[in-house]
Amino acid sequence: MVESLLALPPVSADPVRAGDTVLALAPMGEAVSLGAFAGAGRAALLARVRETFGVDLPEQPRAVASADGQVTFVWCGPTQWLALSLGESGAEGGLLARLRAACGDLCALTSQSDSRTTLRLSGPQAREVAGRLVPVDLHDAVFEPGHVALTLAGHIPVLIRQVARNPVTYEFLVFRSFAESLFHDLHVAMNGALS
Amino acid sequence: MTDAHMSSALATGVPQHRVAGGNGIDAGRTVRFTFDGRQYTGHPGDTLASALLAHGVRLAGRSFKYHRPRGILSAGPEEPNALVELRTGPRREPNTRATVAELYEGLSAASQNRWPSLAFDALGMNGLFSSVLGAGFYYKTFMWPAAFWEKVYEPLIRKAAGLGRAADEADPDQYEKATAFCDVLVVGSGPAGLAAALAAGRSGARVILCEEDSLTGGRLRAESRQLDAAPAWRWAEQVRAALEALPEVRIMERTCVFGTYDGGTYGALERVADHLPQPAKGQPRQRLWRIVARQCIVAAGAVERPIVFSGNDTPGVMLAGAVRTYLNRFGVAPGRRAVVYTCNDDGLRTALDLARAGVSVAAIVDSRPEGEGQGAQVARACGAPFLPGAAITAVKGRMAVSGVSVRDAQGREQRFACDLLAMSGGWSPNIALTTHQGMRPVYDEALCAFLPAALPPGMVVAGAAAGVFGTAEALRNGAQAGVRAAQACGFEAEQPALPDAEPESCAIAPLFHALAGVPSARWAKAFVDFQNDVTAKDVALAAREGFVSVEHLKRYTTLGMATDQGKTSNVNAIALLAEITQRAIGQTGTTLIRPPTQPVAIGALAGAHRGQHFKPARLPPTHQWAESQGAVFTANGLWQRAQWYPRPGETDWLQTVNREVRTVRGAVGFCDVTTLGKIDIQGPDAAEFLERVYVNAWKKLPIGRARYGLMLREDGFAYDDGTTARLSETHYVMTTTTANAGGVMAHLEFCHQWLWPELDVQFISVTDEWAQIAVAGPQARTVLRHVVDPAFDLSNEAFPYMAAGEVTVCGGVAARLFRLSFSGELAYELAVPARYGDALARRLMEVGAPYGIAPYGTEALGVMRIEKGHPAGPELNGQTTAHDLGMGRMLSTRKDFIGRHMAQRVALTDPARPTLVGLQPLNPADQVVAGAHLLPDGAPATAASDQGWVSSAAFSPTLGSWIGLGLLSNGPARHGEIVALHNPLAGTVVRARVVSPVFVDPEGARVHG
Amino acid sequence: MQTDRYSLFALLREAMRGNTGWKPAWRKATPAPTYDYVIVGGGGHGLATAYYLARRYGGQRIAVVEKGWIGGGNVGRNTTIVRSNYLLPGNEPFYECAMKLWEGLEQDINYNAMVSQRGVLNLFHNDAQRGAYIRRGNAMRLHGVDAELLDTQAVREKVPFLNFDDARFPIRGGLLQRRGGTVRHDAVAWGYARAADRLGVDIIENCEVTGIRLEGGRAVGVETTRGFIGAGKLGLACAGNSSRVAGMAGLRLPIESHVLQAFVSEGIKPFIDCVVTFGAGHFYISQSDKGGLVFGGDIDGYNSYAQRGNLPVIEDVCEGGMALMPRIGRVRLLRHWGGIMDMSMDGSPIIDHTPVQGLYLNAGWCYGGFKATPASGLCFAHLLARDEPHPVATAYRLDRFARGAVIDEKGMGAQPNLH
Amino acid sequence: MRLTCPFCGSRGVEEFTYRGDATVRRPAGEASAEAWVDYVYLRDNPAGPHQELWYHGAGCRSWLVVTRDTRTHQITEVRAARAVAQAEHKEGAA
Repeated sequence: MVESLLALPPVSADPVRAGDTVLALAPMGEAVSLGAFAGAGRAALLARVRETFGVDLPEQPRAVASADGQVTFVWCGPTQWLALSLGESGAEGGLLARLRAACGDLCALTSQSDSRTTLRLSGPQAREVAGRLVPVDLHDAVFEPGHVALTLAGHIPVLIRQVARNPVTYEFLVFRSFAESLFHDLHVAMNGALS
Repeated sequence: MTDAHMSSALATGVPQHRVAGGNGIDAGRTVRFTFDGRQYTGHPGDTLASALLAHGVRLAGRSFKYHRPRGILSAGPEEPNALVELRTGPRREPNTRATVAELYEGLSAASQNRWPSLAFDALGMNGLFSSVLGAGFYYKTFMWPAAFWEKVYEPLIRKAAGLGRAADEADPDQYEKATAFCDVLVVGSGPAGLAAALAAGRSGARVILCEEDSLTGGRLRAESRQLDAAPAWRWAEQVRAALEALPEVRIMERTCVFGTYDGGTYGALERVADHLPQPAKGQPRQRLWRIVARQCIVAAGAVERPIVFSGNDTPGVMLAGAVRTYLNRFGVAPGRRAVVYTCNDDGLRTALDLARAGVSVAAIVDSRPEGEGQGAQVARACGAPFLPGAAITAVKGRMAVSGVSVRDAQGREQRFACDLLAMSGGWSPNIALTTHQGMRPVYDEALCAFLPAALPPGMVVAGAAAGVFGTAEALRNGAQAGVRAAQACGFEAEQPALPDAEPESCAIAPLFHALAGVPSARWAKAFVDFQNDVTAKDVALAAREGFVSVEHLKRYTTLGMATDQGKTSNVNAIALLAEITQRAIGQTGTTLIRPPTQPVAIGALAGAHRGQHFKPARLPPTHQWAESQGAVFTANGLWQRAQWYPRPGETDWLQTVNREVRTVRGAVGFCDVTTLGKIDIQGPDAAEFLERVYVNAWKKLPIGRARYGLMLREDGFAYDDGTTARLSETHYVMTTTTANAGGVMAHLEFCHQWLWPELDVQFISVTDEWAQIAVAGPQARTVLRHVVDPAFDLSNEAFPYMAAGEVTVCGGVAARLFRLSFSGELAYELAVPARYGDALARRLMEVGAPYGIAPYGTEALGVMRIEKGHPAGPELNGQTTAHDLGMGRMLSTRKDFIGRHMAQRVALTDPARPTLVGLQPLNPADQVVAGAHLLPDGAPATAASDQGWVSSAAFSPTLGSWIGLGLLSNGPARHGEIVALHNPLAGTVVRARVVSPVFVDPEGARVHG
Repeated sequence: MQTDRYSLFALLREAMRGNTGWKPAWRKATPAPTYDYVIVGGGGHGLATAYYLARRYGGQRIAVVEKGWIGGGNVGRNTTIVRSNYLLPGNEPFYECAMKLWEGLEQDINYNAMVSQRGVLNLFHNDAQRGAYIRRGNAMRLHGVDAELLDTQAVREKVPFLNFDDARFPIRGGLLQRRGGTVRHDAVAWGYARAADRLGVDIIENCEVTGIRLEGGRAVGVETTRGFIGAGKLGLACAGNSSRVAGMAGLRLPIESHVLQAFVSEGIKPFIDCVVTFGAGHFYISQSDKGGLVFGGDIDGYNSYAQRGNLPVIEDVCEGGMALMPRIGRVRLLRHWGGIMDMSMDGSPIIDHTPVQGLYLNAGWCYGGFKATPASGLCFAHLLARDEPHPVATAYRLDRFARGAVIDEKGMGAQPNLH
Repeated sequence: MRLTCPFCGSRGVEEFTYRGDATVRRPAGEASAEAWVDYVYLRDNPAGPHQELWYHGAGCRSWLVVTRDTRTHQITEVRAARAVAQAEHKEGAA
């Protein structure tokens, strides 16, 4: 008997719009954290990831895509990264499995697929709106596509990254339990910035 | 009184005092407003003050203490007198300065701090007793009889206290916060600020120009000055346009930079919608900016000083610069016949502007001796009598000026009729932003001004704020500051071309008061601090009583503590004190000016996080489902958790909770326990790490098993507890209490990164990853069997108490199963990826229905943990030890761990410490209350008999009795004893037996079932 | 003839002669070469100590040395609240002793410090907080101190202007101490100074201590910017700077200096007639007799000797204010400032002799120093005069950390920024 | 106040939590009771440069050793605590 459970999205609201700026929940994908073990050596982990995914794990707050474009590696701290893909969480041959095979001996791998929710804010006012809540410099010469910041949006811890310049698009990775509150706060900020 | 009445009466209708010009108003359009219920009109660009003056309204407010009639003193935010209640209802805004309130259609303002009316104020008679009510009088009396202070005197004082009234309802408007970053922040858009912004902006630097006014230009709009042979304000507009065209320059009008904070952070308030009848939908009323700037140029200008003389607070006495502002910017003549009183050449310009506007200048009174300054010249140009070396000794008129007495250089008294007295004691640079970090200004004798000395890192001062007073000089000075600031940020900058400015004289001779030779009785009407009614006499009295430190003077007399923060009074006060105590002004010192530079609405500092959104709400994965079940929620830190699930027919919460407990104990129930902190711990040294953070042993924990762990703080007291399961040789998952989840994570990181960097281990929170649901009760296994996929053996042998492992559920969903029990029943915690939590709850309801399953909330959870004697938050309160909690034996003696050494201190190992016990009332119906104290039975209700307290209490439906957990001195030795539970707050005493804290199934048979 | 004693009669008489006869509140004393007692710190505690030493313990030749102007430290920078609503037996009798002294202070020192027992109400928002407050209230009652538990309805009747209907953390009730209230803070310093001065105490301002002279392991006096001043016994009452001054005698203390900000709004017509503390945010508020809302919150949380704080705490405090009282949104913050707190390792004070003979310590007041002022002075005077702790201050020993007999009201452990 | 996290860059103080003196060292297992009291309770509490521990909890979760003047709040150095501890460890081992 094959049963299954229905996945409930972390935010109940539909996308909201103010002017041409849109706030929406991004589709749920797979997320895995990588925590580098000291003993095995960081260089070994980088090499292994490079071998498998064709990309260097970023050493700075950046997000980089794998050579095939299927996986994004996001810097999460001096020894930690988050690998993101659009695949189905926990699936065979999925991200976690690939990572286990590639570097499971060199780092702690932990599923974060359900831990993190992604809210996407996009449009001409996105920078202005994000700046209402996020206390880091989002000027386009300072914070570019691929840049990442672990910070606070109001009171809520987030990982913000810019994913596109035209129109300006940010993704907020937020702990699932905070997602409704962050959605609300961003919505209020959108209305305020556009009035 | 009659003067004011008449002028008001005449005023309604045509604004009689409008004159030509007015570069800041749109004279072609009219807006209507009311003041004290009377209708008036003004123009867009007017302030409430300028519009009232245009109608000849003189009387604008009452002072704080003596309720003296007060007019409009200034044309800016330094205004101490003309404070009004703006708007009505929930938007009522007390103490709004009429001089900065922008006019909008339908504006409604009312005078404040008067009764029954502004023109006739009963408390005006306070002034008659000014010699009794002098500085600090209240410290000397109201002491007898002692009870009268609170019953009689203070209520009377409080009735008279305060200025305007706060709204009676919640503020309906929204507020917002934002952070901005720039290379160069320019504060102020007068000549220096504009030049600075232009120089810095053209270099390509990111520049923010903040102007608190609605228009850029500063004094350029207030003066009749020319730049490049055109009105100076036109140059300001050109520069504004040029700045606007620069992509990296942001002009923020109506934005006041109010504070300098550490690390180049500046607080600024943007008044987004205060000039509108009300904010548009979604629009915030105000916005708080935190501006992070590498360089800051303070070009905030200067504030003109009044002169201290008898009657200087009479309506119609106005700062000379303000008179020019009203003439030039607003096209309003604040009088018809004016006397100008000055000690400096800048003040003299007022006479020229007045004459140009057709106001007759009755006299020019210059404190400087003949030949000093340009007075004679100016007087000739205005056709006015010139009195050098003279002083104003008295002002005629009570509700409005009708004339002045002048003592000329020869000592002769002359009288001049007038309805306006323009005074200038010179200008005080606006240096507040330079002092917020504790830097003290120094006094410059030549400029008669306090100037900034040391500056916060990255800050420079330019223009009048730096004591550079002429327009041409300020332009140059500002441009240089802009160049230097841009260069400091690594930009190539050059000085922009500056406009030609006519030469102007700013010569000044010190003049702070005109009291020499005036009988000291009249000093009582010579005001230093207008709003707080501090007179020259009060300063003298304070000095006589020894309050000669400037800080003492301020605190004793309340000088400088009014809503204007002493902008117009501080320097005069210091000068007076210096003279009285025979010290130089520089030696006398200055008080530190505290932020904010302008008062800031509390709502703006709070921002959007209000009401239900005061703090974010964390929602567990089953939240929506629980809502659909009609659950009642409670806040547990930031989490919203289901407290209980009422069913139709249940009339109170206790009935519901009893039913939920009985369901678990008799059948099966489930509860979302996702909120417990979950930390994934992996690495070769994970086991060693756990050994060091927990008091008990971990290395021998088999894979697939969980263990209860207790952590101490380094000071030896209990910190947190939870179960930790071993998933593989190097992989553990730790649970923490809900309350300490974040703290434990930080603690682990601290231990790892700082104490034991040699340990190879990684942590990540998985609290949100897993929807963790406790399934508890005799039927728990049976129900789980319907959920957990058949390949997994759930039998007691295969999956015993404290087993842990990875399973799949509902046909392949990855899950973790832990056989843990908080309730004491056969119980499991099943964790599925959070997205499936909602569906899992629904599934459990479905498959559990035949077994009588029901969800239970935190309340039933709490009841059952009390029945089982498990310590939780009330027991783990940071003041208890492992021993206190009955876990002393867990402390390993074979290893080092956090807190081990300090836990051995004598006071922590004293057996007399209150220790965990159970409490069962002799009468089961007697309610046990958490917080009651434990006293020996029959002992007097005094602290000396106090031996502990009830930490947790609940009604146990299992026992049919109220029960409690408590911490009782020598507790474990006293099982069987009867103690008294004293709750004097409620007036109750309950007798209870001391028992084991484990009330239900003490042998623990059920969990193993 | 100069007027010395304060009364309504004196006020009227002086009014008739132009207020020319008032005596200075305290003499501008110059230091004598030596005193029996030298108190370092002309704040509330130091001045109160000198007063009680002279008045109750027969102390002779007493000096208070102050580096700036008296009352310029925390006695002049607090939010004026007095209360004795403490939980732990080490604290409660002491703060109640202070409360009783407040109640008779003005007649005692002939100075109206506006002691106003308008009530202190601590709100709670959940069952756990209720339990903790009941425990505290009952501890107070067992000590003979007044305390009342209010339910939501009773809170609503007492302070109807709070947010009861749209709250993230609804108000479930409160613990009220009616005898708590506010005192005009500056007046406490001036009143004690004046009263001590009249008993012959030398109050020496602008006299900064630069060293402690030790002879044979005994403290014999202080080096100051105005020369050496010998002392039979030397008492430190310089909270905020205790570590620095104690360091001059080679002592390390269980204390960190932290900044606490305080706030006052523009004056508005009084509508808050008690002290209210918010249990779900960092915020407490009262309204002064001038009409200003006086409020505060948490410490900034890092070591500091700068008397100023930063924006995040200001914002946090105002958020608390708006959550609790959304009608104050349009009331304006007028001033904010910081004071330097002696944050001790368990959140409770120290009144004890030190390992250095002749050197006594009154320190570690955290942010509870103002309310303690009279008892602190009395107990320190007792210790200085008798060389044994006052009965209500026996728990405030320095060795309690070594013994583990900490007095940790908040249960935060040895983490000063969390107390 | 702003701290420059060696990993995340310049950030507002609201992202960090404070722990206190970074000059004290946890005594070795067999240290005296006095050494423990010193470590847990006694502080230099200097007015001037102070080495202290901060936690970038709302950022990269790094513990930091910050040198900050307690009179001016000026920050002169920020280092990763782990690197500092590791260096000391090596020194101790050498």
